[in-house]
Amino acid sequence: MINDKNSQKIVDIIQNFARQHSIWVLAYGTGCGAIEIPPTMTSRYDAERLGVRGAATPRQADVLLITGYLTTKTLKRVIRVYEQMQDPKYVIGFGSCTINGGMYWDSYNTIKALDRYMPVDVYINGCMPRPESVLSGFAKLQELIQAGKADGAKKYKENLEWYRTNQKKVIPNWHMPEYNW
Amino acid sequence: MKEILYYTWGAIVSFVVAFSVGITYMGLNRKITARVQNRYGPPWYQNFIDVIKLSSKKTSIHHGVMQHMGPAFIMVTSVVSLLVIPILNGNKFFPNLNFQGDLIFLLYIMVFGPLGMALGAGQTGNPNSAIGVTRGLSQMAGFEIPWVMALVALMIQYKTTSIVDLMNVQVESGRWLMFSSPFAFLAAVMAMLGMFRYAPFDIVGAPQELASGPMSENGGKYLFVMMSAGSVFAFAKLTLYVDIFMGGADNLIILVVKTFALYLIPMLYGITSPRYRTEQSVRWFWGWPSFFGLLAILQAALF
Amino acid sequence: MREKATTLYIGPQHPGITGNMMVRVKVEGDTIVKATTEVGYLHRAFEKLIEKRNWLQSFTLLCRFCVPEPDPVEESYARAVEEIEGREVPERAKYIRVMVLELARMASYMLWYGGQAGSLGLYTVGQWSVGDRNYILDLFEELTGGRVYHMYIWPGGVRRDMPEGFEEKVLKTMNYLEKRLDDYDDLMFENSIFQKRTKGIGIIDKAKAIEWGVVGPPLRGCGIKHDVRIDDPYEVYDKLDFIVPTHEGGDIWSRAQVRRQEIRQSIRIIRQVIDKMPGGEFYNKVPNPQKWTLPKGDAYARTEAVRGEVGMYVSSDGGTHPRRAHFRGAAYVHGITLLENLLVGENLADISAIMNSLGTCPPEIER
Amino acid sequence: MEEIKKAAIEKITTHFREVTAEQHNGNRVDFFIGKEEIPAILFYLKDEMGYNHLSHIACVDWLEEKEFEIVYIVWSYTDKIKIFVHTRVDRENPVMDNVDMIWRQANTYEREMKEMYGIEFTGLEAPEEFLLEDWEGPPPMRRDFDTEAYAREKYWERPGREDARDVRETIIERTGEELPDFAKKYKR
Repeated sequence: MINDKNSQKIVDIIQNFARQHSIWVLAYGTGCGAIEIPPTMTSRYDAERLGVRGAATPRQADVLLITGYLTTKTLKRVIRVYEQMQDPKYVIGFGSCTINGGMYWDSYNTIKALDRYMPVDVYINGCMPRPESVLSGFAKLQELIQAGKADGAKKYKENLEWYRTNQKKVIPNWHMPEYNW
Repeated sequence: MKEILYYTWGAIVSFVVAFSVGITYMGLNRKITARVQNRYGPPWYQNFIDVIKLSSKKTSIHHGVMQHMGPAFIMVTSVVSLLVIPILNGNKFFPNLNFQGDLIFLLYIMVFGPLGMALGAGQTGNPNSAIGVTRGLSQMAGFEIPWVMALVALMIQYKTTSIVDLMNVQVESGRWLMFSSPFAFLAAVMAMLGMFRYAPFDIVGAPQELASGPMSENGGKYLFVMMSAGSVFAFAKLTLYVDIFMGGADNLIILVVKTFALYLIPMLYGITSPRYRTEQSVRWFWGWPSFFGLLAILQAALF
Repeated sequence: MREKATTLYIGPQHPGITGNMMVRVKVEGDTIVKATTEVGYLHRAFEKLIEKRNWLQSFTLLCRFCVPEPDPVEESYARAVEEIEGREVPERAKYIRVMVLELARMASYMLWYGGQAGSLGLYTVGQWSVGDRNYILDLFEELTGGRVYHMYIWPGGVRRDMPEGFEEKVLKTMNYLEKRLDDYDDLMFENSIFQKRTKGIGIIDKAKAIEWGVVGPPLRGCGIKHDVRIDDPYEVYDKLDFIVPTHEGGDIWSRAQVRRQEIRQSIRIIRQVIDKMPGGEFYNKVPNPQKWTLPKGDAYARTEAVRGEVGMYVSSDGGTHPRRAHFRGAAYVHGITLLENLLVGENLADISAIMNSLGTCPPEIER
Repeated sequence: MEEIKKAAIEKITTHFREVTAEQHNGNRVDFFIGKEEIPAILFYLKDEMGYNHLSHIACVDWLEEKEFEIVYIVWSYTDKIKIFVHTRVDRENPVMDNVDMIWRQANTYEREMKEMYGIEFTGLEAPEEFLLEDWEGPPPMRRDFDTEAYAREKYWERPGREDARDVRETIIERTGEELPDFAKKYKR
């Protein structure tokens, strides 16, 4: 009965609802965007209304919020953190500098487009994005989860070769465990 | 045969009740905390959603057998202690496994979970987990002393080691034990602050110090089991307090009211307190709470 | 018998760290025996990029140097440029600059309240103060157009005049915040657990403090009264009446006390500034920025930020672009050599509290 | 103020021979000295004259003159004077004396200069890497290092920002709106 198609559908609906309304964000301020996270979490904006909550370790988190530019040194850690997270997991690119480099377009130490190195589900533009835009980014992510379209992790697994090639191009000294889940 | 079925049914029902009430309390905690902090806060059923989500997460970490056993130990502890604790007066709807000496049994079984967790956390290899477990065990050494003293005082005073007997004493005399042995109640409530691990005693999983302590490597389904076990255990502990000190409850509504009133103590204290360091916490428990425990024993022995 | 030492990595992904950096600590039991800071996770090569921008374009980069309080960096750079060129700043602009700097100081202290209380597990104060900080950010938004990054102070004055009725709004916010500060005190400074956790922890040696390069609230927390605003007065600070608070002890508690009194002094300064605000021009216009050249020379301008002295060394070769702009943040000293010194012998549980009390801000170390 | 500045200049010029002094407006005095004398003058400033706060150490690359300029800025809390000590190092073979025994925090500045400019400090005890990790190019803050070319070669860039247009023009093109009058003034 549990393998029946219809009951699987019901399970999917319940699970998607739960995933949609319980978003645990990894507490990792990778860039200057981290300064707008406290206002987003506190009164006036209060993201906890939407079920958004901080998680202390990658094992417990659902969303990796890349708050701004990534230097190559951080990129290595971010990839490691992302691979430690458990499915289903999502990535939100936060700020213009994750989209096209922003004002760091000619910097020798920051990557210019996040989605070459990691699968991004939602981008929030602006430098820096206001808490309202952060909330709308979360709302967009919820929409995508509900529609079952937030499949960044699946994309990452399918195109692991491609992502690895790109990552290894900017990280010269690559010694990381294999990604196998 | 019929009796066994009856007991099984009772066990399942009490588990479901404990689970939902416990999770609701956690949700209310978040809501009330948010209101104190000038926020709107999540809905009260937020923790149900969290639990469902955690159970739906895939888990593909493997650190060894003991890591799987850790959450299981906690769950076993919660369920067993729930089964031993009578939920309502007179065992009308929730027949539980009460026997003479169950207070002593409870004292031991309540330590079993953290020990199991220690084994599990040790195997994950995360230094934060190891440190968190050490802290948890030291803190337990702190609050176990006033807690045991309070219980021993009751055992001496009423010459029984059965919870049901203690409940009957209160029903017959019409006087709650929190009034007839106030020092035992004080010591026990202060020990309860430590058992709930809210601030200022949230040193085990202090995020700023240890990420999340013993749970660092446990996400998804492990965390689901731990959260459920935690909420069941919270309800079991509150029920135990209500049973021993507040005259038990005749029906579920009274039980919920009484347990929630008790639950407000650690919660509100937690919202307005920073966190102790480990040795400060242990010293706190060996201070006033143990003193009250001693007074309770004296009271029981002398009067 | 010595216990076996374990190495712990606090960061870069760790809720207790103040930003994206790492402290590698060696612990025996709960006591730290060695601490090493590792930075570089936020290195964006700002100073290289500024060499490629012209004098005005650099301001978009400058405010990203230290995110919690960007204005002192702009102020330092603007004053260094003015010193090289010899450009006069109108009196009104000076007063507006002081107001902006003090508002920024307040906003940053509100964030510090959150960090310091949060590092000890008292989240309620953090939630209150970070929520109330939005009122200051609203003022910034009306004045400059940006919540966090302002790019408001620039060479020759400020970018815009104050909008109509802005003074009243500032005063209203100040009155509100003054009331709220008492609430924070009740919950934070009156709390016995908070006192137990902060007194006698992370002590800076008073005799060594100046030599180690300690500046700002940590220095004043040792009982040494040094503040760039009175030692080396800039803008109109010499015309204003305010106290530089100090506190004996050199531990987290005294640093917190200094900050607690300083935020009240900021309110006092803002009230005076609004009271004395002169009329007239707010901007001494610079020529076409694409062709604007500065004479050959160099300058070093210092500003008192919440973390201490921040300075900017600017060197010009007579062209349209800076030859070199080198930033000195307080965390450059506090976050590396001082922190490594302070952590030795402390409890593992206090790392986060000590870092917050020093105001360690990794982006200003790495730039 | 002027007297203190004069006294400081006199003290330094009598004590050190190969030094030129320069007075500036405000509370600033500049000294230019050979690189061998740097530890001596800094020791003297700190121990004899009370300039015990090391405010800053900056490095400027004068590519055309084939030299690095290193500026030490010290501040005295009693005199309230900032003293700039300038020195020049050969760009081809940059070797400097380590001064972190005078001020411990100089260690950090020297680590950064070593990494960013490739200046060797004799006897500097510090980890190899400071800000960069596994860096393969030349020291990045040198002026002959072209960051734009390096970035274009190493990182993939999203197409669409080559022409560096005003964002309003893009919006107008997309939606067909009119550019408002006040905006036309600032049109590129």
